[in-house]
Amino acid sequence: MTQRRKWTAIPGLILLAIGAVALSAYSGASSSQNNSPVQPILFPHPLHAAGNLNMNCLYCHNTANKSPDPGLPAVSTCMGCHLIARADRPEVQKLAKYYAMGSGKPVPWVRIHKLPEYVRFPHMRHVNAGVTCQSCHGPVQEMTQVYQFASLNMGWCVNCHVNGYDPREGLKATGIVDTSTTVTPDAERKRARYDCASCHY
Amino acid sequence: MSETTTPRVRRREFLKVLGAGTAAGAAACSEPTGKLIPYLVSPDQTVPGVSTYFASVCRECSATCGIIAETRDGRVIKLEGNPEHPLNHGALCARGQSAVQGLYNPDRFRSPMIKTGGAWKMATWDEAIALLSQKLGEHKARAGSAVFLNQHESGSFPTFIDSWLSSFGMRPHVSVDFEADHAVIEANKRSYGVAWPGLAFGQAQLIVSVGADFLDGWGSSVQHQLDFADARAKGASAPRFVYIGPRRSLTGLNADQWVSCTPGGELAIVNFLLGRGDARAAATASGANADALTALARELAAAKPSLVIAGGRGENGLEVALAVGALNKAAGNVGVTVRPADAALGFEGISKQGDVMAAVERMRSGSVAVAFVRGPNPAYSLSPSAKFAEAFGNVAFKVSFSLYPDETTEMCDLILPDLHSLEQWGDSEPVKGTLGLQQPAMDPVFTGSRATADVLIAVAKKDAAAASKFPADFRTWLIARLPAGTAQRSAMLAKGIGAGSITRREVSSTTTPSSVAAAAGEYFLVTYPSPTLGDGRGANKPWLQELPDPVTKILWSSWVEIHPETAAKLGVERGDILEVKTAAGSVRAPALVYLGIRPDTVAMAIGQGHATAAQPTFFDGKDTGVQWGYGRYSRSVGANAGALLSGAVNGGGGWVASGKCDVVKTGERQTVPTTEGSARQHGRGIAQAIEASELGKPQEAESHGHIPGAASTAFLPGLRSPVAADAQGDLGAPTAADKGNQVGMYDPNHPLGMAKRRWAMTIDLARCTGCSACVTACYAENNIPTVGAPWQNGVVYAEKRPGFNITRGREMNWLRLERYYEGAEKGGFTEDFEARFIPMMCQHCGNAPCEPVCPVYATYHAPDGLNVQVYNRCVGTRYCSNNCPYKVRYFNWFGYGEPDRIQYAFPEPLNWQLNPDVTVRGKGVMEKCSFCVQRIREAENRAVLDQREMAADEFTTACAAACPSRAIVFGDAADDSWSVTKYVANERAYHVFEELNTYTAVVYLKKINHAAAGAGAGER
Amino acid sequence: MATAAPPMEQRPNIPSATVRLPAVKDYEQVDREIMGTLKPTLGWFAALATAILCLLIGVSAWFYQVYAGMGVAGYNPPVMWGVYIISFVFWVGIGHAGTLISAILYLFRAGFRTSIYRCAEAMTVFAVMTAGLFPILHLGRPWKFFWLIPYPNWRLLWPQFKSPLVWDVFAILTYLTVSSTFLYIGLIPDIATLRDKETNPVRKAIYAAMSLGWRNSDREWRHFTRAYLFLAAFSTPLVLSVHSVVSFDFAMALTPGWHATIFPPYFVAGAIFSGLGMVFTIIIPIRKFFKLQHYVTLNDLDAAAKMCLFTSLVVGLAYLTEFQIAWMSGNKYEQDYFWNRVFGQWAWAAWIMLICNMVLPLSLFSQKLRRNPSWLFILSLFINLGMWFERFVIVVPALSHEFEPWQWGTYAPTWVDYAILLGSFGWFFMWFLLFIKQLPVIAITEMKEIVPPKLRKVGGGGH
Amino acid sequence: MSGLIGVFAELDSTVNAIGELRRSRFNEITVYSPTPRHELEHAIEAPPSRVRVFTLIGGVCGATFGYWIAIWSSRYWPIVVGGKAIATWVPYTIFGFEVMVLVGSLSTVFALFALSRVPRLTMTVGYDERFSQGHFGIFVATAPDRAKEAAELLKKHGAVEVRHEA
Repeated sequence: MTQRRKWTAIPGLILLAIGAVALSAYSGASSSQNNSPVQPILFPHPLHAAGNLNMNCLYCHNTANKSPDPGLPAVSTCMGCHLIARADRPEVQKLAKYYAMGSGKPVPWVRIHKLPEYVRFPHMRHVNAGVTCQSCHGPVQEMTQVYQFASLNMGWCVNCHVNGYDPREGLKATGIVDTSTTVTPDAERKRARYDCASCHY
Repeated sequence: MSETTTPRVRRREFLKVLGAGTAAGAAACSEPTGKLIPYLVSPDQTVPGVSTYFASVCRECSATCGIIAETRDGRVIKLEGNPEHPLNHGALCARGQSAVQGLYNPDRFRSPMIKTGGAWKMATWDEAIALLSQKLGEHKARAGSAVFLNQHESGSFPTFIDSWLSSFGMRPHVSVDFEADHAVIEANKRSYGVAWPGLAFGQAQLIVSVGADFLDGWGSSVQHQLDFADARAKGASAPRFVYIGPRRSLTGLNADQWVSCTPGGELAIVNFLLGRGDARAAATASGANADALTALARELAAAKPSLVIAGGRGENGLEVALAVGALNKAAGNVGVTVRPADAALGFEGISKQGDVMAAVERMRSGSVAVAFVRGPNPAYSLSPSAKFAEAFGNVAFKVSFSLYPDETTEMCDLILPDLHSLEQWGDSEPVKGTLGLQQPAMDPVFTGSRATADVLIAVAKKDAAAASKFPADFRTWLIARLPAGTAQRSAMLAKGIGAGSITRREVSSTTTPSSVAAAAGEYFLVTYPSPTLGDGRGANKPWLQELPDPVTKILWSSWVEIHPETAAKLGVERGDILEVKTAAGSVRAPALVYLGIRPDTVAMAIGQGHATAAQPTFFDGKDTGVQWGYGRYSRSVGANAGALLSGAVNGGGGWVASGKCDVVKTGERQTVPTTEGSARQHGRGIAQAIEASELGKPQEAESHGHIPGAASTAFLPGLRSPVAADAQGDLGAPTAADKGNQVGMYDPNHPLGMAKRRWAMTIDLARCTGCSACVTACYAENNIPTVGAPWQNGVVYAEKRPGFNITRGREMNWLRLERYYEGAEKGGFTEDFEARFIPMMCQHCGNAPCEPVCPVYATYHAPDGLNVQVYNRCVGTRYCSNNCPYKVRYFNWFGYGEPDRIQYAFPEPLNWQLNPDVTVRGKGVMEKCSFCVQRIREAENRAVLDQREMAADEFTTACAAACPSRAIVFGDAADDSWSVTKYVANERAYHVFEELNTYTAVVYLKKINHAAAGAGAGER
Repeated sequence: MATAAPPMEQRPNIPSATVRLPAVKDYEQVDREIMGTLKPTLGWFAALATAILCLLIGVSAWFYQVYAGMGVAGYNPPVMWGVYIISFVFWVGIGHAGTLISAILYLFRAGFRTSIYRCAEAMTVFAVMTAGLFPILHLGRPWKFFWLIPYPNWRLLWPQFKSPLVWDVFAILTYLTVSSTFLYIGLIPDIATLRDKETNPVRKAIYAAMSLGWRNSDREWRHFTRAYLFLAAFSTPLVLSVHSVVSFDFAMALTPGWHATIFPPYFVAGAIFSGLGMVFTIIIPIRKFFKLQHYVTLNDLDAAAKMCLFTSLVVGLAYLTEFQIAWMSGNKYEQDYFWNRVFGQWAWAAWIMLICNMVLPLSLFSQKLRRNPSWLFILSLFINLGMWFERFVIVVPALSHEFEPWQWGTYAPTWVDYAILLGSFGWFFMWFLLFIKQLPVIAITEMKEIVPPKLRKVGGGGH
Repeated sequence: MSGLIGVFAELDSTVNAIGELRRSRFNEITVYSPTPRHELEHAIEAPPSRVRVFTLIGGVCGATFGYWIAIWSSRYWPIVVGGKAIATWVPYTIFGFEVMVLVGSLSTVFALFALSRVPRLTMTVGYDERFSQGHFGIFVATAPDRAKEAAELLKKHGAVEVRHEA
């Protein structure tokens, strides 16, 4: 036969595929995930939030349950203990320098979790709904240097709002309680509004 | 917790502001992360991200209303009225709202300044105070001649100044208020014994205003408006309102009847009403209609009690006011509708203009060594014939305490920038027996400014003689004067008011009316302080520049009001530049053809045309130097009508604000910036009205109801769909298969209770006076950019003219106040036309036409009945706006919210005012009224925190909160406990464009007209 | 002789070449003359340069607009749409005539199609390419245009499929794809011809690649004719749907003057009308400069002119119907709008539209004028103008006088609008000029179909 | 498999040649012509093209996908606009139609390519550049033993040129 089957490959289609993938990639996935900057003071969360201290997150981030804003501990709060406790440690001395008996300047912590300005995230609504800090911030009590645990992109938020928050999963995330044995009945999952104006206005 | 770029700005709001530029544009994946700055020592009571509220006193006019300053982490972000305050009961006018833009005005002085060799240079406070006390030392001999001009301020501070002055052997200060209606105050003192009696509109059967513009900022405006609105809302039993005057001001437009008369003609009319002389004589003397006068006299005689109010800006202002006093006495109104007992004390102790002029004369004589100016701006406000500049120049050493650059300050030698009233202590006595406490709501915005009182104390401390007379600081001095008892004081701190009274300084003033030369001219001229800018004080605040004049709807400009007849005679149309000439001077401004003015009269508003008006040079948005003149926002805006005044003073010691003038058409044209498209409804029934006599009878919708397929031809009362389940359009309409009981747009039995509520609003047009306070409140609450500044256009194509964007229809007023005329279609002069005011904002339709056309769900219908605009989803096709019958959607044509752009609407530190709960919109997105969704969410959050259901009327929108007529009611129409449900059932309720089947959530209540007794029902 | 060639009467229904193209003798002449047009000339370079210059002006204006904001364009709310949407509809409309000629007339076997369809089809593709730009560059945030395309994303959000604008996206993209495919398929055999005639190795290689190794074998022809038929069959309803969808942008809105059921047919007719106008504007100079008068004959022009006249009558009828409907509707808003259209502030635009689209084309009732190329050319310019203003009259006056009198306004384009409009013409003609010098403006293969093939004397062989 | 190729100038002689070749059982014939001629089709009596099948399938798939993507994504995140139903099939017909046309015509093109074996990278045997211009051609794939006979036959019918192709 005269027909030599010589197909020019289908480069066009391949290009289309690549384009589509690139587009959906560009459209969403969070680039700041796992971002873990070095802080001016190497604050060890494990020492405070776990171990024998095992402090409650709300001790320092004291407005997380009553304000949209979780709040950072005032330097005075830190010095409450560190005037005496571990006062000899270099990091604590850094802190003391910042404090400088009230006339000093606050610590310029580097921000890690940042939502765009057009998103409203009322912390207290989530905390009071029983969502554990670790559900979104990850196992901070184990992070010697804090990093962004969740992608914080919209699909991630909405998944929880629609499919519901599983209290057991949340507790498990804290690492304090292990509830992996039981499974949450669907009715107990906490769902939230999923229309745009719940967060965007 | 906060984020920072500049050390000065330390709080979280600022994080919002920083991101503001990219707010709508940024993609979630590329967020710049900044610094988190904790408090060093956390302050008690404040929770980051949660507002704290401080009660204080408003100093924008002399009435001293009570305000509540909402502060977020130490920054004032919003002002609202103090609900407990006897004057304003929680309402607040546009000027009061704008105080924050005075506080955060980008043109405020950053530090004291000293003029050396004609050049200004910044100085430290030590230098400045040293210089002042040194100068005082030099001129000790002539101390007695010193002049202290202080913006009139009720409370203890005037006493403090005087005690300071006296300790330096200086004479008492002059308490200046260029806005005050001195003739009326004088007459009130003589007739009723108080400067400003309470006016009980509600008691009256008939209200007659003889040129008293009590809705235009005349006197205790908010208080009067509240009473007036309450009175007018009484429906059939409401008092009729007749306005007498040469032009229909906002007050005039709210009247049921206008009796026009020549400026000065009022006297003849009032005398006739007093029974002196007959109607015909009065008519000829006043240019009024004799029959109208007769009818009025009859009506007035019949109405017991009535309320007659006088304005006294004319040459014979005092006589008119006195005659009116007599009239009220004769009618037995005193104590009933005119209540000296509830006098507004803010107007006591104002020095007459005569005193000001006397001071100016002393300066001219050269005898004055030192002059202090705190607040007033005589260089702008005084008539050119007063030659203030020359006189002031003769003073050896001139000190200004002004916060902002202004014409007078520019002539001074030393500037000691005062603190804003929101930053310092003070007090006031609004009504007898009540104390208003003015407390700082935040730390000073600029560390370089200092409270005048404390500066004076500091100076005194340097003076051996005076040192001992003063405590360490003014606060101590003030607190000491407050009624004793810490309990009461802490109560005052919390509530802003308390029982007590202030020993006022009595001003002895001897004014003899200056002999007014019989002015010549073809037309009568009337000038009046602008309802929005006051005597010009507001001109450096963008909100007030951007606020359309309630009557003419013109903004960022001056104008000459001229009647169509006269206009035709002169061949003038709107926008033709006219030159108005008087003996004193001449002014050029575009013509505004206005129905509500006599053909023999032209009128101009005072307030625009500051020093730089003439200068061709424009502020380019980046200039960081001192903005001389009166700040960047008054640059090159309009002309100063004050220049037309003779400077003569009437019997009451107030300006003669009217006279004669000639009007010349210059041939130049200019598009007048206005928000008005067509002033006629074209029978579309947008602002509907009803005759009082018709109340209680079955009605037809006013709009033409014959559109095929229209929702209804007859009126359906209230919300089309009263409950949440079926609140939301066709799916749940009462006509739906399931009678709308179960399936709304969103399932009412949704596990999240998403469809529990139906937010709705009613607006009572019988109350609305068109004062526009709601508009400014909306700007303040929702971070709405002002776009009228000359530099806020494109870069390449940009006509550098104030209000240019407005002439292109690009104003961003989410809530606009429309003013439609009814009647007087066929030219020719007639007193018989009606104005209807209607606030128009997003109607939050159940069947919103804007929603289905958006390709990306950027606007959609929320389960609780809101029509939501998602800024960050919007791609800017603008289709929604095309499809909105109400035209209430506004587009960001430029990057008004982006700090690095020339069009930026919130130059530092104006951006400190931005509401952290509202996204600042970026370029290229659509925005609109959100029913203050941020307040809804805040209330929901509060309820959840307290583990309770939201209480009825727990919160309201910014416009409703500010409204001084209480015309706006907001609430949940799905829950009968909210008062809004009461109003939607009202017989006057209607929807705009109901025939379009949009199921709006905003319900209007028809305006009520009161025809003259005997007269047939006028057109509706 | 049972196996002799079937008598010529059995030929397919192609109008006899002797009647249609008396001046065309044989295949070689077709090749020679049509390929002769492909040599670039100085005039062509000049034209191309001009087009590219216009394009650059438009592009820079657009960059400025993106940087500074939509405010630099002359939008005066309430007029939120302006020159861009007008031009969008205008260009989409232009496209339609091409598809009509190449597809619908193909199905109807209209003879005069052969000579002009290649031009018309190219015009379609480039016009749609131009039109497709406007919806993007009129966006407030053009860099987000892809949100209108349904693709999986991390926001879990999809376009709002009830929005006419999303319908547009689908309609326009489909139209662009199908019409360009149609054009290319038709081109393949011609490219093969070029390939075989070409001597320059580089160009030959390019042509070879473009022709996909086309060999004119019987099997190729068999499938080709079928496929071509089906594409034509698809394009026919497509061309009707596309402008109907475009008309929905307006008809689906509440706006008085837009909210009308007459829009789809009215728009389609208008589109074809404007397209034919553009066809004349293009084909008449080409047949003159390329000396193709004996291919694009006066008969062809005459026939096309008749279609033009017909569509003009349809459009005219639509105009009048609109007024009549508004009048009889008793709907105040409609009545106000249409009154304002002809006697109000936009009267001038309305009258330009009425005269150019209704009155002037009536001249085509005269055969003399129909067969007069220069008149047809002049007329076509008026038609283009008129059709642009038709869209202006639809968009601007309706928006400037809507329901809310307080928000009534006006509209004044700025230099940015005009620059971008100019740029769109530059873009269109740049492509078209590049096309006519690289590829044959007249379909060689189809020409050969109607040119009589060489024959031995009938019944040859003789034994 | 090799064969030989005859170049013709005239249409009818080509037709006749084809007829005779097929009668003498030369069944592997490829005919080239500058333009589709029905005479040739009749002479070859080839089966009808199968393009239509692809077109049908493509169209159906397209229509289905058009409706599906619109309806599915509307229900995926139910947001109400303008009081309309979440998924409204009437307007979605537009997507059904447009996508049908799109996929339908693309699959038609695909069918054309697939069935007529384009694109091909190299010219195959038995092609002559003249075939795209004025001349007709017949390629006869034949075993060398019958090549001579075929050549004779082609010549007899007036082939301008007859040559062997490997």
